[in-house]
Amino acid sequence: MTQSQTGPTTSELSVAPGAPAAAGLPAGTDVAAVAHPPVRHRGGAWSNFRRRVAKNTGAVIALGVLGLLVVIAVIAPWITPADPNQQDLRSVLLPPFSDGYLLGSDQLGRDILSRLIMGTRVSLLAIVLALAVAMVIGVPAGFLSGFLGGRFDMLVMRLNDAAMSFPPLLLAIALVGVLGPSLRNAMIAVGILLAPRFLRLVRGVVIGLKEETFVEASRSIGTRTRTIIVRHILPNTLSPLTVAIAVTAGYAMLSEAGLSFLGLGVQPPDASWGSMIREGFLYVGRAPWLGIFPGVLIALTVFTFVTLGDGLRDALGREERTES
Amino acid sequence: MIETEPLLDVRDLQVTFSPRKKMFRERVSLRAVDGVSFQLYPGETVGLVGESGCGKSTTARGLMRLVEPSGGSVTLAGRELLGLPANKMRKARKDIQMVFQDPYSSLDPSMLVLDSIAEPIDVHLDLDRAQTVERVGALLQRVGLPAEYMYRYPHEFSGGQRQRITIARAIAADPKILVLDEAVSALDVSTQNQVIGLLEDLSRDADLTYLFIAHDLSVVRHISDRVAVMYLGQIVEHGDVDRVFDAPAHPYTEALLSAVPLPSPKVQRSRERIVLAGDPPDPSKVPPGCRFHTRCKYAMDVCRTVVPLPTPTIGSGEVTCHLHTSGPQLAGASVRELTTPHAAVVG
Amino acid sequence: MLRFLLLRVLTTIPVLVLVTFVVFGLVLLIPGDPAVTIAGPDATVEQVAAIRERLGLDRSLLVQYWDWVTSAMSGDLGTSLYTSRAVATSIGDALPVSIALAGAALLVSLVIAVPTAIVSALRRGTWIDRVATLGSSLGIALPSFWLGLVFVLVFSLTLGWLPATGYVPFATDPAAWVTHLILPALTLGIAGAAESTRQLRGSIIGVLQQDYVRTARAKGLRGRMVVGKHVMKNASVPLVTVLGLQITALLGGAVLVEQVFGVPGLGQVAIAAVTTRDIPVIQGIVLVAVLVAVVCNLLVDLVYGYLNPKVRPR
Amino acid sequence: MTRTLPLDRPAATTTLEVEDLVVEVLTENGWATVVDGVSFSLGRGETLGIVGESGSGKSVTCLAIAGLMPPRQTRVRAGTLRLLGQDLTALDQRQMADIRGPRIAMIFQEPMSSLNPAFTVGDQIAEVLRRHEGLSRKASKARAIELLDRVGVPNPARRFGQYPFEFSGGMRQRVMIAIALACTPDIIIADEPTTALDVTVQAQILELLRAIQREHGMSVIFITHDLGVVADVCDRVLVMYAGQIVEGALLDELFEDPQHPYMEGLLMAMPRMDQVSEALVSIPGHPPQVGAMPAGCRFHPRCSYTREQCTHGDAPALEQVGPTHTTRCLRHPELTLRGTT
Repeated sequence: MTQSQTGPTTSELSVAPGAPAAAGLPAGTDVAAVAHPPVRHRGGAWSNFRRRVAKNTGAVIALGVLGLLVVIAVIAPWITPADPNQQDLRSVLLPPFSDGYLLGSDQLGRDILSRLIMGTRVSLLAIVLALAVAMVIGVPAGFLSGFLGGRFDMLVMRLNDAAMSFPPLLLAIALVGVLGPSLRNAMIAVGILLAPRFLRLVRGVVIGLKEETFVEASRSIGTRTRTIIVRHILPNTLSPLTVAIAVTAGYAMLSEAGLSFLGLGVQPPDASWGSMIREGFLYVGRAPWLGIFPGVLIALTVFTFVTLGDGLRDALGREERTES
Repeated sequence: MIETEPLLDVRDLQVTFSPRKKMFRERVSLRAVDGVSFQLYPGETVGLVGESGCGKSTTARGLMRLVEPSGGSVTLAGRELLGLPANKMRKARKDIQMVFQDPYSSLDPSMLVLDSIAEPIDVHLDLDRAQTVERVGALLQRVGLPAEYMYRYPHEFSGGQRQRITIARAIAADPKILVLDEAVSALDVSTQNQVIGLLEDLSRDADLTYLFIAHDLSVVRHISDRVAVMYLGQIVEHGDVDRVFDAPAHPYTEALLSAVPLPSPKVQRSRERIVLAGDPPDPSKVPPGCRFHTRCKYAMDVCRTVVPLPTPTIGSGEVTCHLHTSGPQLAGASVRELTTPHAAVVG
Repeated sequence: MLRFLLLRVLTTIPVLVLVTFVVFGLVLLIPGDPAVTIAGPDATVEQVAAIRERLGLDRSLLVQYWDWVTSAMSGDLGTSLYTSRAVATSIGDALPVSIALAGAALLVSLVIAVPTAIVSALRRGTWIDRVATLGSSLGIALPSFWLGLVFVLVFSLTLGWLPATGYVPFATDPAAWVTHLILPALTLGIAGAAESTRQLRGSIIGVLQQDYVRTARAKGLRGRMVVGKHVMKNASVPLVTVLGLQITALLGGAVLVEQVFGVPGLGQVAIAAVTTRDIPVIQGIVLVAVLVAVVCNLLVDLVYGYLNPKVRPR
Repeated sequence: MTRTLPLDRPAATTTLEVEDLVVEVLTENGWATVVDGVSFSLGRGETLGIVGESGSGKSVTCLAIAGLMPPRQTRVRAGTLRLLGQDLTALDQRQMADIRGPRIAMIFQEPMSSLNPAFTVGDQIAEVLRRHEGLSRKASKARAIELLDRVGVPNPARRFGQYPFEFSGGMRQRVMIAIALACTPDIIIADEPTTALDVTVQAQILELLRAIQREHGMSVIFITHDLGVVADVCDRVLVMYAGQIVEGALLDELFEDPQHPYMEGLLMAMPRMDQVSEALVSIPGHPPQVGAMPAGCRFHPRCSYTREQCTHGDAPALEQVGPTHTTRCLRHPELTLRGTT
């Protein structure tokens, strides 16, 4: 009577690799357990989530690419073909595949490949910093807001509304302008900018969980609120939070690139992919490859995050309800 | 049965919802449960029936203090539950447990069946881990599932199996009362019958007392000893199940029973159908006088203004209807004895 | 509808108050003594004192805030520390440029997103859908300023079809205004298009699975009617929410694109102010940008009220 | 193997003829048959019930007849599909859309989600009239208000301009009926129209459907899993299990003298409100999943009368057991099954 229909066509179909029912049992026997063995996959919501991610080709490839980038970032100083800050004014603006400069050189004769490799480290670190700031602000606030509700929630949501009404990049620019340009300041600003995303997500998830019957059941059992939070609410926010991290990482990367492009992020001689585009921009007519390569890398990385986010979100879909 | 002390005594229970005040809007408080009283005696099953929105689920959640009642009293084995401080209330919950309607959202998807069933054991019983595991295994077997299912997660089970698991959880700390809130409504008929069979076995073996809340009257007739009928936040009639079903004293009960189609064409053709006009009641718009008068075919003038009081009915229980007090004829008899509606209106 | 509008306007007041706190509070974030920091390392004691006085830093915070808010409300946003121009004047010159750019970008993004999303959702799972989905993921991933760079390279430097940089006011030369605006608007619009396409595609797919779409088909309505009327009105609801967010994002994104194409909008003014720590200008720009965003979101909410009868008060 | 039921009325009064309807859906493991050789016919003014558990194929059968199965993920085949002599299998999507509304109308289960939340209730009725009868905006509005009045919506002129969320479940279902009734179709297919409603509202809706059918003499296909509702409204019943019709009979025959163990099981499993019952019985196990049909009789794994011969080979054929009664059970001659009295 309360079974909801999923769609116009699937309402009558329970399409799944079926388990044939047990034969030859007399009517009225209690065979629910025998006739309908549980489906064969193990694990809780989190490991179930991981299992589904593993089945999603896009997500797996994205994770692989991401892993590769992390490895490159970690071992960057040992794999650069040349010192990324080593200038050589005799060989400036060399095109790719020049001798000793696989991807060419910049206006100061520095090896672009080496700078890109070191830039991986800067760019990924920047993402981590921004995400950390965003989550430190957004997650607890969202959690409390969702869990406590009432006046506190109203206050937090008003603050959140105010934060969301700032054009994102502009606020970051203003903050960096005031704090002084540096990668750290830029990423703190970006983190503040991204915090509302986490706040809204966590708040929504927690409010949803509070409505779940299993939380009410736990209350009716007499479980302490503290225990309910630790055992029921927190574990179930984990998977949606993971999705949000993947999606938000992409935005963090774009924001970092934008700020560095404006010269408000990483400061010379260090390079992030964003600041390399800035340099490339100045020589767009003479040496377009300067800006092209870092742009491609940024686009690829963000694309990876987007794909990962999509894959994770698909894996998050509510479990299907099998007929009782 | 009436000789013994009630195990659960609900008196004049009130649950009021007051939605948050919106700017420029009147605060409308909504009395979802308005003075509900009933008793549960040890070992019996009391059915609580009514249509959606009548307040039967809110009654359950109110007496469980999952929503805070705004008035009345709930006495469990002689102890008043309303107003009990949080830590004492937590302890008191050992004796009264609940099974919910939706078997899918009743179990935490991130927890092993073992941990779900162990929750009340952890809270109320002083057992070590090995004893807990052993007890959970026994509980699973008791509800007709293999013990090794405890190491699985809810998503691996069908709705019927999940409902068995939630029943195992509910009885894990040896409660005296189970509040079953539409516990079988979401299951299809075969599974539903199996779960009802299980509940009947449990009540016999473990001496459990049930408050069985449902909208399916056929199931309620089957499982209940006594039944109470709710309309718009109040109980309009209660009594032994056979008396209420065979000789309903309240026009609403009569209409409700007559609306259930019976799976027998001959019987169905020969029955008199009473089709109530209008929609089921909206608890934010309570009519004056008798709450049912807007849809009642016997409505008299007095019904529109005066609130009726409960009267004993012939056989057992009480009915809250002017036909029995202000009308000329019924005084506790079945409303089916009324031949024509006009007879009542004359008085 | 009027009451809905009024209510909606009233609810923005606390938001605006909070915004003024944040914007004013920017000064407090300056590390060390703001006057010293702003004046720079080579400044004399007199110069620092002058700055301090001009910023009113010697008075109590509350007084400072009150002065700032009241004069801002009368349209006086102070004067630039650097150019000594009235902040309101600089913003007044730049704002229309930014709005034109953001508006054109919004147009571009809708023109791309709406048809793509519809086709993609209706042909779900086919190659058209896969291409569109891939394209929109890429569209999100491309940094707008880099895309601008590529556009300049291709359309200006290589093909010579469009001017690479600069801006011509509409009043001066409408044709030149358009040609100068095309590349920046395209650059800015593509990212927005990608986001909207994804959102709209998702909501159309969601709506297509609704029971009422089946009802519409069961009534014998033609496919065009089912999609054009029953699906689109419901699917637009989340799109409108996204548009609201996007307007804010476009105002921010415009900063980067203006920098690439040398468009003299708010972004250019902001960058100049940030590099010189011209606090009154920064404050002014942020305040104005927020105001624009808030007004746009108000309009969006009115559209929302039209699309979703439930939120509309009776 | 399959043929129309001989109880079908003479051709002149037959509204719908279905022969050997097969519906396949695309699953992860390829095409799977969800409706397998369904044949029946529907007389003018008749109410035909289709009962079965969820997943038995009863809704899909009707959606397929109305041409509402999504083309890319499903395949529909039929030996015959004839509406008042017109061959529906020959029609394309566009022509089928012309049929839906004036010839075949549908009422669905969920009154809460079956109406579009973004348009007024009146507009959703009037648009059918504009589409099929070419009425003007004004004329269609007047007619829609009449329809609202006919289906018992109080204050129809005011309610015309309201949105679905301002209606109760029962009132929305009345609106759905008004939509279905708008072009006075030959057939109304009602797919569990009262399942989501309270019993008193269910009684109202059933009453309304009965009255409308009497008024216009239209044929009704009534899909439900509630045998009480079947007993209340149907003239003739088809019982579906695992995509096949397993029994077909006139209403009283079916309840008093079921010829298929599945029907017996369904009847025995219903708790009776008018009787004091002892233990409740239930059909053990679960219906087979799509794509995993058991060999032999599809019901054999759950049947208490299963013999060796039931467990292999093709599914048994639908056999005639009386002038108006068919069953798909190999053992029907030897079995005496219990019905209700």
